[in-house]
Amino acid sequence: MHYLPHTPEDVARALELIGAPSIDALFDDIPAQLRNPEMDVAPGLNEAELMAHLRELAAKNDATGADFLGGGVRRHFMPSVTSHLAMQSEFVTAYTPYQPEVAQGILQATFEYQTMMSELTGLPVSNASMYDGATAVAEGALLAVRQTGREQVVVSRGVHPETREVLQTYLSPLGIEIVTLDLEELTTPVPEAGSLAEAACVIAQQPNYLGYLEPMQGLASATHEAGALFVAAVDPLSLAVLASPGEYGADVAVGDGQTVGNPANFGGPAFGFMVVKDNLVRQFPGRVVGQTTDVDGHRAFVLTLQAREQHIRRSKAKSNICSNHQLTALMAAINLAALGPQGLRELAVGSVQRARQLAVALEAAGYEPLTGARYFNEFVLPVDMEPARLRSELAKHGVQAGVPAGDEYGLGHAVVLSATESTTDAHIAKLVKALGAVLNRAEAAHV
Amino acid sequence: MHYLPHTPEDVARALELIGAPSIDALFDDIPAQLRNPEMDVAPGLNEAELMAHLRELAAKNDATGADFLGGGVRRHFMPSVTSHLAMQSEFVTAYTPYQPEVAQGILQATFEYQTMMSELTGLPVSNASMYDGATAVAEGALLAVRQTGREQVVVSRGVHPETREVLQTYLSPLGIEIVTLDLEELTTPVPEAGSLAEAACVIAQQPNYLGYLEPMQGLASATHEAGALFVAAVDPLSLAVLASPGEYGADVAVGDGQTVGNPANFGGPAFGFMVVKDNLVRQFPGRVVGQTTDVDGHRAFVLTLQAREQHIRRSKAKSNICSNHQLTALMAAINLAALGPQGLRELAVGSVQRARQLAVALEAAGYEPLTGARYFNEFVLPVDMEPARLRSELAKHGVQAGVPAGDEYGLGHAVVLSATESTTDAHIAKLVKALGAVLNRAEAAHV
Amino acid sequence: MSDASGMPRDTADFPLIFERSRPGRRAAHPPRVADVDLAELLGAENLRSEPPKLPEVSELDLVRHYTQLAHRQMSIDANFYPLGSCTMKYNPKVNEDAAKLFQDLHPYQAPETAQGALELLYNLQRDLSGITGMDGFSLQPAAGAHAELAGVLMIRAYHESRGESEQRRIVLVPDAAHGTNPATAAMAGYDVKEVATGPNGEVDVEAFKAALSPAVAAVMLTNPNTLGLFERSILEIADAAHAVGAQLYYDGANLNAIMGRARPGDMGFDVVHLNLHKTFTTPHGGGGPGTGPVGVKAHLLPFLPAPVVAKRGEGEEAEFYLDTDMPLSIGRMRSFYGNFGNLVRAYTYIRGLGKEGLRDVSGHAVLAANYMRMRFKELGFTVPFDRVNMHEFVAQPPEGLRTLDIAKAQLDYGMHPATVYFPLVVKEAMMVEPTETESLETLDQYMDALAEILKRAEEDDTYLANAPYTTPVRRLDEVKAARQPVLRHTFEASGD
Amino acid sequence: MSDASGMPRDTADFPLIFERSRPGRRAAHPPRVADVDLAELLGAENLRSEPPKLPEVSELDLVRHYTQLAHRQMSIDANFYPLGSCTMKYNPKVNEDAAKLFQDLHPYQAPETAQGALELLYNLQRDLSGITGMDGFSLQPAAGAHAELAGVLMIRAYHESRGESEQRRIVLVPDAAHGTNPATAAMAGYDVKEVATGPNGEVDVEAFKAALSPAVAAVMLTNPNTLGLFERSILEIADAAHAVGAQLYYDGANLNAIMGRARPGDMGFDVVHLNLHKTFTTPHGGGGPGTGPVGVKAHLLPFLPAPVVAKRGEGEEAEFYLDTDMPLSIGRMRSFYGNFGNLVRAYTYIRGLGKEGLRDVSGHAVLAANYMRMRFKELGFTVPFDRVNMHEFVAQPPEGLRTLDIAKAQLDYGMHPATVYFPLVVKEAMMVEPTETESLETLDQYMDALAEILKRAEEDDTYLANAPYTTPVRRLDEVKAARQPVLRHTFEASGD
Ligand SMILES: Cc1ncc(COP(=O)(O)O)c(C=O)c1O
Ligand SMILES: Cc1ncc(COP(=O)(O)O)c(C=O)c1O
Repeated sequence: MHYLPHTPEDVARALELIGAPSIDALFDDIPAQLRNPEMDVAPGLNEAELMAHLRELAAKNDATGADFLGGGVRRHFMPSVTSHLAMQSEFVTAYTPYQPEVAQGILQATFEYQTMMSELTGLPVSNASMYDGATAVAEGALLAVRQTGREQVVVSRGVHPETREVLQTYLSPLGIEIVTLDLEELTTPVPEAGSLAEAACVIAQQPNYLGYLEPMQGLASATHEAGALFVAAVDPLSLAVLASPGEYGADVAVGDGQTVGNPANFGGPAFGFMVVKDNLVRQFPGRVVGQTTDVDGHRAFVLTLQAREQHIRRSKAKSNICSNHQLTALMAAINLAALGPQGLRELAVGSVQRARQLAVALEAAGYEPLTGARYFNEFVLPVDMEPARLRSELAKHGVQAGVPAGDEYGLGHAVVLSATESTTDAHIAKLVKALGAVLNRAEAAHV
Repeated sequence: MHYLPHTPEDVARALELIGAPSIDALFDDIPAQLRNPEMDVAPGLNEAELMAHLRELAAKNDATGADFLGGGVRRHFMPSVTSHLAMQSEFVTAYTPYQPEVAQGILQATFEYQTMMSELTGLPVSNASMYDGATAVAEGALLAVRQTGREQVVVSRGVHPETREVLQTYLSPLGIEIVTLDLEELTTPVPEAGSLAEAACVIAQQPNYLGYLEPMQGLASATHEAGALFVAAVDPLSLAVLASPGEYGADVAVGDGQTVGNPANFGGPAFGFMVVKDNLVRQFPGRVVGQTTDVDGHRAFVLTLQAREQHIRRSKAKSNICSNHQLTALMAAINLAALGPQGLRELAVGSVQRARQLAVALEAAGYEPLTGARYFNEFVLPVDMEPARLRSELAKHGVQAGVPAGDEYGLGHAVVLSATESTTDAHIAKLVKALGAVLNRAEAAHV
Repeated sequence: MSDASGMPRDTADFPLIFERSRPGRRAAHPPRVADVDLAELLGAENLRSEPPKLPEVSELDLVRHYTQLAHRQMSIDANFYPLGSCTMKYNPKVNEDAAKLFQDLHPYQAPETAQGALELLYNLQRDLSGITGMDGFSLQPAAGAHAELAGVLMIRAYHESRGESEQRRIVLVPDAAHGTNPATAAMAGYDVKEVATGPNGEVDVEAFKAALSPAVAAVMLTNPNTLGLFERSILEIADAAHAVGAQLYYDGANLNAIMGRARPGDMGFDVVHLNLHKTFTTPHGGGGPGTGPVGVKAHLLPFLPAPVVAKRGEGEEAEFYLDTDMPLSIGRMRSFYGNFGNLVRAYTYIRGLGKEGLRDVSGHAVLAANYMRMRFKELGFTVPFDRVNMHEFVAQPPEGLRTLDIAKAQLDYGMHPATVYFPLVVKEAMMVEPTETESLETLDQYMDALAEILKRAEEDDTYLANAPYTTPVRRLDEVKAARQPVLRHTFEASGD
Repeated sequence: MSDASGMPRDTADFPLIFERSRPGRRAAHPPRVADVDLAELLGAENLRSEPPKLPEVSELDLVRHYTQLAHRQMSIDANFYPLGSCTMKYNPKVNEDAAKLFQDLHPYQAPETAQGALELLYNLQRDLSGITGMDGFSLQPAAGAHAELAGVLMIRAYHESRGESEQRRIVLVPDAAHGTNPATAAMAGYDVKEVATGPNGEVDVEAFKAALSPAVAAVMLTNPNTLGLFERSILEIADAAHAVGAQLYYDGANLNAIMGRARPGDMGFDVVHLNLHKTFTTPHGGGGPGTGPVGVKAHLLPFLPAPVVAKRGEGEEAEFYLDTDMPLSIGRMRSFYGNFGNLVRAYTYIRGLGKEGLRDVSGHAVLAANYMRMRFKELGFTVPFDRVNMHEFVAQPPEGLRTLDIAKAQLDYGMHPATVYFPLVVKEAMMVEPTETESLETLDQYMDALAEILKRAEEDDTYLANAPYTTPVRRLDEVKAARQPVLRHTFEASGD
């Protein structure tokens, strides 16, 4: 199949105006030895064949089953209306709003998004979105380095391991040192301010990768005492009920927005967000929408503070980011507006409550989930099997679970289990039963 | 769940203006003994529960499998783009275009639809759509009765049995006699003009219910000789290649549009169409869109010739039809525009070709499909089993087939098999194998 | 909206899809086709002489055409649309998701492979019976008018079964009734007699009784009636009708007013139809497809259009099937089982709201309509039957102004006018039905716009006659459209 | 478009979603929640003191808000959008259907239950290698700029592996390059040196050679370059760069020009990134999400961001897995495996078109761009480097006219302007890229509108400065936006 409009007559008409004998002749500037390469690509399919092929691939996946996966992506309830509205073709097929007069749709929706992120995080200035939570953390660290002139970044081991990997990728070529704070009793101990004298920032994640609540207030205070910035990596859904970064004094809030309004998408695209204090506004990366007026005095929105960006400042830009994650951020904004404060709270409270129910059920079945520290909707379950194998075995029982609490945490074989408002009694029963079968425990022994 | 915006404050504000003490008080006009009935309806579900329930119901169906069903509904190829465009919310949630200044979308699309139906049928005047093919046939008969003043309708037994049932429902209360023409050798014999002296119209279907090509030209001539109208019930997809009703002189073309651009939808909604000769324009039923100009001289479209309709003429209207099948007709128009004449032809030719391939395969396997008369994409296969049972048995083998060629045709146990451009070699092989298994034929005997 | 086409108003007509067409272009790419000799297979005499002139466009041109057309169209999703008698409420998106789950089912596939669909239909028949107080439903009719025909034909069959078909020749219909009511009665072979509306806006009971006789086959009513008023004498009316052996037909287009508050079955109606595209949120689609289930009391059950969906066994064992064994049935009203896609949507809506939710719908619909009535009066409109109304009311513009002009002026404000010039019994009628899903702020904005329109009209006496100003096209020459009908595009001689 | 809100231009600002909010309203109804004592479970000190002020709206108000916002937005589906360097081609609807088939997959689900997704990624890695002539691909980067960073970091790691990291401090970039190129090099810790464009619009080969030295780590180019011209000396450039040990980076934003015609791998590039949101039809989404796979030659394979998708076994036995065993990898560029949803869309596009189809794309894209160039010249525009161009070209308005003004005037015609004021090396630049999916009629209409604009400008010298006239808002005060930034909505003291 193809999407070309030009008939042979059209081609002839165009070639005539151009004064070229053929389409191929238009490529004469290409050195002859490069022209018309053999490409190892299959011939085209018609639409029916194409969709049959895609459906066949899709049939080799299974996204159903009782779901206890987390690790940064969760399948929370999303009302149907969200994707209907976000996927309107006017939003989907627009470019970056460089002509604001005809892009008020995207621009206003983004301004509203910024306001929502600001409300959630308790910080005043949100950018228009970033790629994902991990890169937002890395950009947050770079921002701190720029702002403080210091070349060390301190990060809690409670920050998602993949995020820390990305941090490493971004910082090491610049010679910025990364210091990792080990967890004690599942959370980050507040360091002596003195130990942070070189630090541009301290980065902690709330709830942390294992699911537990960090002492954000204490971490922020120690960080500020040392003259560093506190970067809070937060789950926006949890902010329906948890103290906001603004409340505990974070300078920068970053995170991944998937939980508040994107499908899981096998990990992408969702979007990253960054919200900062006022004093960082001319240092922070990424697009931002501002409010102004038009010549008639009407409220209107426009991309602003562009002097930070690559297309203006080139090698002096605050970041190289150009395309952000506009549409997925818009989708989350719509979802947040659909939920409202009450709906978002219900998701958060439901997740908290179901996680307790899960822990109780596991304990009743003789397991020993780590519930000694306060947790939000995820917690660690030590198991007698390598997590990746456990995950595969559970899948055979229609259960999706087994995000590993990696070796670095010194917990032995252990997985992080995650619950949401959508977790049901039946899901929990199914997990307990499957665990019993997989780990060869006689189920009867635990009831 | 619910879709109500009003908060308690809103309710109070509204009640205050109205001067009523409560919402319930607004219903005081209802006699007390009628008020607040017990309704046997379940309590509401939230959205997640609701979709889970619907998905559970959907899981009890199976629309997959090798498909040889026809009988008026076929699952032809439809490009993805069709439903994306038709289901735009501006089309979906509009009302009948009674204010043309803000309904040019629906109005122009309908005018274009009328043009397409006119092109396909070769007749000049299409209405904006009707409920379905069967009611369109019934309305066609009533039109003929009005036009000729005669009270007898002659219909070929080749017309879909359900259509003839509907004809019966519509005509019998009015005392209009229905005469049925039996088939000979699978098609309708051309009657003597003399036998049609009382007839308001003759109705024949092309291809007929069993799949065979009727002598439309001959039928039309005999009908006209008798001073009656010839009503052609046609499959619009076949009109990509078959002679149009206009070419063989039909006065009225009617039919069901599902085949050219609606999903199967378990039988509805699709849409009916009616296209007539110019002389019938002030007699024919249903809405019609006309072209005119606005005060600035611009081309514009509007519902017209409304003096035929119920909202103007009440008991003197040409039909009681009010809502038609606008959106499904629009979807078909989009689909026809997506296909173009070449694409539609490919569907038709593909269907013709695959049907031959199917017949050959069946013959090779020792069956005796009735291929003595010319057929389009369907034909009759005599079988040794009651059709409904055969259909259920084949379903167990992943084959959907078994539309009955009813007893009225005197063919014994027989089914109508249908092929489309989407029929594959594998489907055909699967059918032959399943038939062998179900009918207990040793497959080896036939290869 | 007006500049969706992007062309400044004065430069060009919006193109037809045919005007975008160029020979040889195409959007869709169907499965590949093997060559065949059509003349040989089908007979040269059966082939058409030239291909139909369908559009030939690229996929992008197709998309742009229909996206721009969508921008030239008002809709509930983009505009407040308080059309009286039409119940333009919000059509939930979740309904659309639900309908998609079933869209590939073939009506003739083995019932064993369509049990979920049949169960849904069975459940919906049951829920609609519960909501209306009837004993059984057919889901076949494709729209309100179609359901009316089914209903009146059942009444006819019933009388016939009692040997009274010769005697009963008349259907009584209020003069304020929707046009489909008299048109239906005529289509079913009856003589129509109109009953005048009384001075209080309700059926004149005495006149009604006087019109009753053993010649009356049926009485068709809607309650609340077309003026938005509840017929307070409904029980007396029903008794009187039944006393002469007439059957009572309920046009359920207005059920949104009383759902959960009162049931037509309890009022004495023998036949009820519902417009799922009104009360039950299936989309209007720019004029359809609608869906019009028809319900009956027990004595009429045998006459329902065949087939209905029935159930054998219970629980795990339950099996759903199409019951065709209905010897007294009036027969089929259409092919297959109804507008199934819409039946799924309506079922989704009913199951989501549940009993209590449905009752809240009518409460809030009536609340909003009464709020609007008060606001219309404040602005100087006349409400001819001014008392607590149900889901809608009828108003008349201030002295000297025409309803049509006001309606056209409203278009410039991005708001859809009310239903105009209906019912016929009120001069310059504006029939306003806000529905329960519109916020008070939306209602207030509508009134603010109306106030501004009245003010502008006062300031400039050419203003109203020339409105609208900003719509994609402006006032149309409707007389020309009807006098010199142009009902299809004509191609240039060149062939495109 | 301009009247989507429906309000006459002068009456009101389009409302914010917060301005539609009323306490207690809601659209979504999540699963029911059991009560818990949050303070007890989470610690009172961990709770927020007041809820975030998210909007509280009904589902209909939500729908209307975002439907009306959509009407206040230009898009490919509704408008011709020839933004240079952006490849605003048609985004097929079938891609969207395909992406939906996979949208519920969790990145951490057992690989046994995601074999189809992994196979798709594997196939796409292979297809992109075939298209570009590279030896392997990572699908991780989220956009072009992100891919650039990955690519330059790989180059850095490569030099490091050879002990040359201290020595190589410089990245060479043409002065016409996209801003992301120098910004990326800086972000990877390099010094950026710009190479001037020669008088023929191509890299000045002598100046380039002069700038080369063993201190150069990488050269970043795009070919065709930002002026839409094919760099005819590309082989000489590549040889010279390689001769001093520099790596050659290909910014693939312009691949649409030469797909199937020439491969960056064959030109000598060591690293290539592609913008799937340009060449491969994944939607721009109003600014993203993009997707930027990055491909390399064999010597760089060990440095690819981990993980990549690999395959064990063949045929029925084949198993796809994430290969994390990459000790030399530069590490992760982001979480998980890339913007998978877009990877599905791009894969769908590639499989649909196939080898021949992809080659036709570039042919028709270049044809359309050259047609436009000729038409621009006819109208009196200057084309500074006037020869056969590739998929785009840069023009300058007739003497005395400003590009910005012309762009604004075009908005009234429902057509999007070109990319303006880029590249920086051409004054008053208009960079026009029509793409292969626009019909000649659309291109002609664009030119007709431009002609009309020039004519109007001649007739009325206030016309251009005040354009646009009919857009949802008119020219904005951008200085005020930047001087007094208002970056979020402020609530009234009352709390809403
Ligand atoms: C009172 C009333 N009855 C009947 C109908 C006819 O319904 P339909 O258009 O579905 O045939 C309508 C529709 O407008 C109506 O308002
Ligand atoms: C030449 C060129 N390089 C790089 C980029 C950056 O791509 P992205 O926006 O995906 O980061 C662009 C995008 O506009 C571009 O045109």
